[in-house]
Amino acid sequence: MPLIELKHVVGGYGGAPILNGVNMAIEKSDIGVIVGPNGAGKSTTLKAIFGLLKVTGGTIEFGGENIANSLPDKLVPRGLSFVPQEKNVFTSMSVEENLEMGAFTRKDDFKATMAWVYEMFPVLGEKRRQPAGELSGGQRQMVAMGRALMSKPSLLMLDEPSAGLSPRYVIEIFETIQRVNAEGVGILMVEQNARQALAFATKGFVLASGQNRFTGTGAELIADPEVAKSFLGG
Amino acid sequence: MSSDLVIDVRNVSKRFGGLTAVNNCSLSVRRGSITGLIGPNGAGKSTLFNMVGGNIVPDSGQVIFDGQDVTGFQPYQLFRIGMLRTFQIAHEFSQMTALENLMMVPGDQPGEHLLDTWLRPRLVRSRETDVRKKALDVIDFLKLGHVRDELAGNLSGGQKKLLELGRTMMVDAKIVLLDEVAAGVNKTLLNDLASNIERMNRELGYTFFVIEHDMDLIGRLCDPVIVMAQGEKIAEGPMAEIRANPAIVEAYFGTPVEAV
Amino acid sequence: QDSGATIGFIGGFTGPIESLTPPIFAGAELVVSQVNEQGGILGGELSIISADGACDATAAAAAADKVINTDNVTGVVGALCTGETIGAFNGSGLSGGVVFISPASSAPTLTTLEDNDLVYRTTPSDALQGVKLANLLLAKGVNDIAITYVNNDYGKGFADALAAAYEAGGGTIAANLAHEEGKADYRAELGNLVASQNLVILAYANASGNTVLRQAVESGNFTTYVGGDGMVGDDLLNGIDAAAVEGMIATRAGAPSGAAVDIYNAFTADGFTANATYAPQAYDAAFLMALAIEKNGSSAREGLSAALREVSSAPGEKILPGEWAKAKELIAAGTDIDYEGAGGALDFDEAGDVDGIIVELAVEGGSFVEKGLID
Amino acid sequence: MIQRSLTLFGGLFVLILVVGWVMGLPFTSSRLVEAAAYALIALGLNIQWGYGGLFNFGIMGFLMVGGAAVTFISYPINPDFWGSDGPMMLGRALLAFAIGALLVLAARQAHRVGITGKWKGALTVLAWFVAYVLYRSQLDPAAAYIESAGGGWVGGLGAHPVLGWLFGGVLAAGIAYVIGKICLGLRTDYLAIATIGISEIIRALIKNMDWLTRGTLTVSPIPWPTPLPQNYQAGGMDIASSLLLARAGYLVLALVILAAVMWLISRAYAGPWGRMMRAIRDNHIAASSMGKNVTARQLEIFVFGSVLMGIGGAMLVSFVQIFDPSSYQPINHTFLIWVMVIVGGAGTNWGALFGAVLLWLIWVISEPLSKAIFDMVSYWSTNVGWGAIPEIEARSAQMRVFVLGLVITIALRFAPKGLIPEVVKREG
Amino acid sequence: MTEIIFFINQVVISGLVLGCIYALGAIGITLIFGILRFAHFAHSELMTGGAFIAFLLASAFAAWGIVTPIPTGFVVLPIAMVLAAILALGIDKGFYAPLRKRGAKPVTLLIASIGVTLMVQGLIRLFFGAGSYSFFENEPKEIFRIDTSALGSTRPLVITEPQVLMILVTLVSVIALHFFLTRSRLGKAMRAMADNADLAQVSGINTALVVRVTWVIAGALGCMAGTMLALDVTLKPDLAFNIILPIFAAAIVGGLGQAYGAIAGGLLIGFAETLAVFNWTMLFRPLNAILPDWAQLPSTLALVPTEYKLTVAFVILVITLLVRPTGIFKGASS
Ligand SMILES: Nc1ncnc2c1ncn2[C@@H]1O[C@H](COP(=O)(O)OP(=O)(O)OP(=O)(O)O)[C@@H](O)[C@H]1O
Ligand SMILES: Nc1ncnc2c1ncn2[C@@H]1O[C@H](COP(=O)(O)OP(=O)(O)OP(=O)(O)O)[C@@H](O)[C@H]1O
Ligand SMILES: [Mg+2]
Ligand SMILES: [Mg+2]
Repeated sequence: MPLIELKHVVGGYGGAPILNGVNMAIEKSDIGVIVGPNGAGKSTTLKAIFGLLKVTGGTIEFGGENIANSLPDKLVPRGLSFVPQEKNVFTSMSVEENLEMGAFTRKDDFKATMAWVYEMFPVLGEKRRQPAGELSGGQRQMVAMGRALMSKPSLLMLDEPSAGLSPRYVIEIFETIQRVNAEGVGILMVEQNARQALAFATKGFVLASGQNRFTGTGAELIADPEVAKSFLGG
Repeated sequence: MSSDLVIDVRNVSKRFGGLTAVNNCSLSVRRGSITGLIGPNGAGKSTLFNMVGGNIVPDSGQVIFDGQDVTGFQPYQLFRIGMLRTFQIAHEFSQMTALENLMMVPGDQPGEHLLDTWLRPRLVRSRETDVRKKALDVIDFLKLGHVRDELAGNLSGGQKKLLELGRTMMVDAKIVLLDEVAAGVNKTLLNDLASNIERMNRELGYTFFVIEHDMDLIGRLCDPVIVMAQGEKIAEGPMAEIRANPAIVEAYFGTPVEAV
Repeated sequence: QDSGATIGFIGGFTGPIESLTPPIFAGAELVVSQVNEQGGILGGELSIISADGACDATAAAAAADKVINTDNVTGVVGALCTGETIGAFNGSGLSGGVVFISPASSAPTLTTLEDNDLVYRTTPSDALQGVKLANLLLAKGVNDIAITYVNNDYGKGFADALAAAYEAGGGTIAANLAHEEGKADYRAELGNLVASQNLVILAYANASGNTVLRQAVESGNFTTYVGGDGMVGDDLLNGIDAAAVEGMIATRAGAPSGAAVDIYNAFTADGFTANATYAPQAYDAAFLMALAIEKNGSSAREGLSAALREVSSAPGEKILPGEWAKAKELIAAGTDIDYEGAGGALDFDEAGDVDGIIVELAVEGGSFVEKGLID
Repeated sequence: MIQRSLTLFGGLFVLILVVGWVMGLPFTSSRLVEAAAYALIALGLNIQWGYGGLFNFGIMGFLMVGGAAVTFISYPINPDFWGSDGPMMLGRALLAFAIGALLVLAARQAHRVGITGKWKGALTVLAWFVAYVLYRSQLDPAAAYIESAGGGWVGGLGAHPVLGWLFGGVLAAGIAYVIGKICLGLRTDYLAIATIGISEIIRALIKNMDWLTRGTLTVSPIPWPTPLPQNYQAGGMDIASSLLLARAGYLVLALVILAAVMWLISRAYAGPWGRMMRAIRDNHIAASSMGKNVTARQLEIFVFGSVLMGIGGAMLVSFVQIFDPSSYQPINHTFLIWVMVIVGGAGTNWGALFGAVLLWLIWVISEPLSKAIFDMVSYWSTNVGWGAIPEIEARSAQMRVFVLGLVITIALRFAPKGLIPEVVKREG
Repeated sequence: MTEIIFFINQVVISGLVLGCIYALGAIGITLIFGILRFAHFAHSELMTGGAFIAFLLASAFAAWGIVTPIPTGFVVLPIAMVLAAILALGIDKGFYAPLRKRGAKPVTLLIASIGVTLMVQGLIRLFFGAGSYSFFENEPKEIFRIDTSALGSTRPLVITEPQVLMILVTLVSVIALHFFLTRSRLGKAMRAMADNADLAQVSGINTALVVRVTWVIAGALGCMAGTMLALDVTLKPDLAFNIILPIFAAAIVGGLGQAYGAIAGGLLIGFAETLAVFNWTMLFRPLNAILPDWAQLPSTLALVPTEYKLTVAFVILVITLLVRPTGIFKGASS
């Protein structure tokens, strides 16, 4: 049984539907990468899973249960975690408080997780007392990742985690994602750094106009000349 | 004073509390060039842009634009003398449609003055028609035609970035500062954008000053490339030269990057 | 047409004097019920319609517009604050030719209002009360005072009159300062008044006056407290250090002792406090209005002013409070009458003012007690 | 949306008819005059807030300034003052003011003669102080003299009231310019409280400068721009028709002004000017980088809106014929206007207009309405045997604020963006 | 010495008390602003309503013959605060929650709160009339007159029991609130939500709960502030409404969303009002003995006449904002 499975999901923001039947399935061991043109509905898909918009058709099964339209405060304790594309840090709170908020639903001691996050992003450790709003674009991205990891999720959803990161950190983030995945966390992420991401993805989805256009392993998608030309920049 | 420098930043510094974001940094942008600015996250690139663009005032140092000392100028004054910028975190007008976001850009529209609106409606109307036509062209070029009547606040992250870039196409500027326009933009579309930037540079003589983390794009467009780290300029030169510098590769690229 | 009459009442049911207004209105209402019990007016019933003037000229203009032009009242009892009365009268009163009898507008400015002989009042001008209060204090051997007044037409008019008379009588005004209404704290203002131990507070009992008095008592800087009519109200003394305010002096418009007053005071009943501030004046105003209407013979407005002057002044047979049936008979018989009210003889002068009577009050055992008139 | 607006305006029209029928035409017509003035004021606020996003909570100050202006211009000349030494003394005070202003200006130019930094700062402060003392030294005796011996106050100029309204607008504009220069850099809520503060300062000045405004003693009767009912009556007309005719005259004048203003601002807002203003309201950092002079534009819009407030305030004062500084309260001269604009729909002129008329009517009928409700309840409770409600007049008058509050909350609940909300302009 | 004691009585104590009243009110406003991002105008009615609740309870206590060592108003305060918190929750549920759900702008909520203010005012007058009440009808108000003749002063130092308690309570509640917000999980969640409600939701924070907690605290604090104020002067229907503007000024000068800011702002405004009209001659009178005749101090030497008192507070407000545009403690902005 897949960790999460979307079957023909339809949904939108009230007007015309943005998602017109999205299908995907992710195992615990998978790193799924969604690529596609701007405005294709990639972020919307993640938001739909996380209950942030109304799903009007299809099912979203997580651990065998339909979670469509349930709210985040129910989903986070069940093991879902999400890093939005924009506005993904608490700007007026310190880095450390941002991380604490990630662990809000946890009742156990999260010191170890926090140490692990600092280890992964040493620069955050240096700036732990600084308001996140004063960080550079890339540093914020790290805070956002760190915050999401604090809840020890079983499925981590990331919306363009590498956007704005310097090449070195892109590599590191991608490595971290693989490491997190190796520890048994399923990953579903949206990426515009598509080639790099698909290179390690176990599953790749090409979305356009709210529908699956291609589905396959990362390598398959990169190899597909049609995909490469239309979606990966040749 | 060398008039082939559009921007000449002289010894500027900016501190935030205890942190020196930009430290006595000097650099310049040649007229007609596409100058790249790269550096690790937090190097101070955006802060430098903010000082050049008038959004923050440097603690010390000067910014010379086209031979004129513009330190402390307001952004709108810089716009009027031909400097245009985009923001790393998109600053769209969220309650206006995508099209309006572009239409508001051109300067000195007669319709923006009350007396003209009331007394010279014909003039206002004809200018408005031109502006709309131009905006429609730009929006189609950006492949945003289908969302032109959508509120900009409702656009996807990448679409906002495109809109941000679209603004620079609405007017003729001497220099355009681009702060990470590529982040979040689909690569296929990005190729078109890059071509367009090259064309604007070549055919219209625009100067570009580009912050970017996408090395492919930098490699393709920029010469020279300036490298910043910890608020200071640490290197400048063509991309090939930068890539040959092991210190930079270590600090910035993380692993040696094979030539594209 | 023989079908009764309607009069209007405009008062500050909301705003700074909202707690003073209901008892005043009750005075007017009492007249209405007495009239109707004793045979009614013009062959029908007398009714009264109230509107909220909020102690504010602008609000009063709308209120007057309503009672005069919508409810078509014959005359108006009111308004209470002076600005309120002027605002109410200017807008619709003057153009509608409506007689106003105010029971409480005591500021001197009303005397000079250009009113086509339409505006009257049953309370004496503060110019008078100020003089009387000055005399009273001087007579009691209080030779220096500090005045704090609420910064409006009432407070300012009163304070000016008091100060002038007091100084003329040889007293010393150690300080004479305005304060703004509605603050939580007047200690700083009080600090400017300590030059004298005798504090005169000219404000409203339920608004700033209350706070000023309390904080003055707490400060312990004063020994004697003095108030004007606005301060007389039992709310004022709730939970205050009784010993400190024992003997507090106050004045207000009142009535001479005599039959009229005794009769009136006997009206005190459940829901009606006869000696509430301005209640007697309101009673008189409404009674006079009713008499004038009856005298005028119709609910029309023309001639009302003249009728009012006739029923209120000598010569004529005396009519006392409550004697509606008698008055009605006499009017029917064509006999001239002269109303003598709870607040005095009520003979209007040229300007529509009365030669009022000011009584002295003192706090004894936690409430205000009348001590007789001041000459 | 158009349909909805039409329905709402239709409903409003019916409401006016009902009020007219129940309360009579003279009463209704004067409330409509007031409503027109409030509509003008609400449009002013709509420009400031709806267009410009400026949180002006100092409306009361502008209304007072407009009201005071109309007394200066249109109240009859006070011969006692002009015949006394008052004008001379005031002239000297004015001179002192001018000299003081020059001193301050000179001090601020001190860097030209080489005085800079701290020294210049100190010099400027000193100049301010000297100017203040100089001015007060001339003004205080003048004020005291005028109040006691010089006719009491300066009186008016006896000019046409419409000139007074214009002067109200000009004066409000001048004050708005100064306030704007000082405060517009502040962010929303901070600007709100700063403007509240300034309006309180204006109120304190107007209320206490007896020599200039008669302060709490009030100025009345202020003449009308159109013939008064008394003028018609002098010609032999009966009371009812004279009232109607006079008020209709005033109403027509007010409506003409309102219509002209509506036309001018709607036109500006529909075009590039409006687009620029919305952009500034939306994101002033980006707007500035796109070449819009945010500070100057906000100042422009602040002044523009304040002019309308000044004129509206002047119209109100002329209409009630009395200028009573004590009757200005933030709750009904600032917050009520805000309620009008927000309930009507910020950003749309029709919304502001609708809100102003609706709220004013509701405010007016809330008193009889709450009285009626109380009478009903009292009748019912008497029948049930619980007895009548005591002090029913006072209580119902005090409950009118409840009715108003109820209307506000209900309206917002069903139309959080206002009854006639701003619609996104789709250019395409 | 007499002069100095006079100064302490008139300025220090009086400014402190006034400042505490403003501060107590401002804390609630600042908190609601921080979390819900709107200026809650009806906070004045939470204060007045809370004070009336406390008054009813105190009267009930008196009726049952319960005698307490400190004023009954203080003893019943905890119960009154609970009731007021419930009232606040009810108001939110009835009036603000529906608006929030529909994504209303802060200004809409502000206007709705004006509506609530008017309604509550109407209701209070309906039930309690327009008159005033005192907490000390059945017990005396303790006034401490501390004899300072040992210091050479002819005047005593005067402070009342409610004032002492008020100053203590203000201090304690601000410190408690600060620790709550910066140390406790829920407090941090409140700040997170204030910062970015969407992200708070994504983090799994139960935003509805946070909102409820906010109202509970605001209601309780409002009740406390109102009761203190009523204990210091009298209880009347426009108790807090009259001073809501200076309270807002205090919250804003202090920096919206900052608990300490409310204290600083409250004291600043309180002292500004007090000092504005203080008669300096009273303090410097002894100098007259050494000054030459022509330089004798005038009988009043105040910054402004008393009728301009509020003006000075607001001038200070405006100047403070010009120097620090988001208040003394760098506040938030909607
Ligand atoms: N407003 C601010 N207040 C305090 N510190 C700031 C502020 N803005 C930026 N900084 C700090 O200044 C440093 C430089 O930031 P800047 O945004 O210029 O980096 P950058 O080079 O653009 O990085 P990136 O590539 O990640 O966008 C960072 O450490 C950041 O934390
Ligand atoms: N809040 C919203 N309300 C209405 N429409 C929206 C909203 N958010 C997004 N949309 C629309 O939904 C479509 C898909 O948006 P989405 O954010 O999912 O794109 P995306 O694939 O993530 O693109 P990008 O790569 O640019 O981030 C876009 O056309 C956008 O205009
Ligand atoms: Mg996206
Ligand atoms: Mg940057």
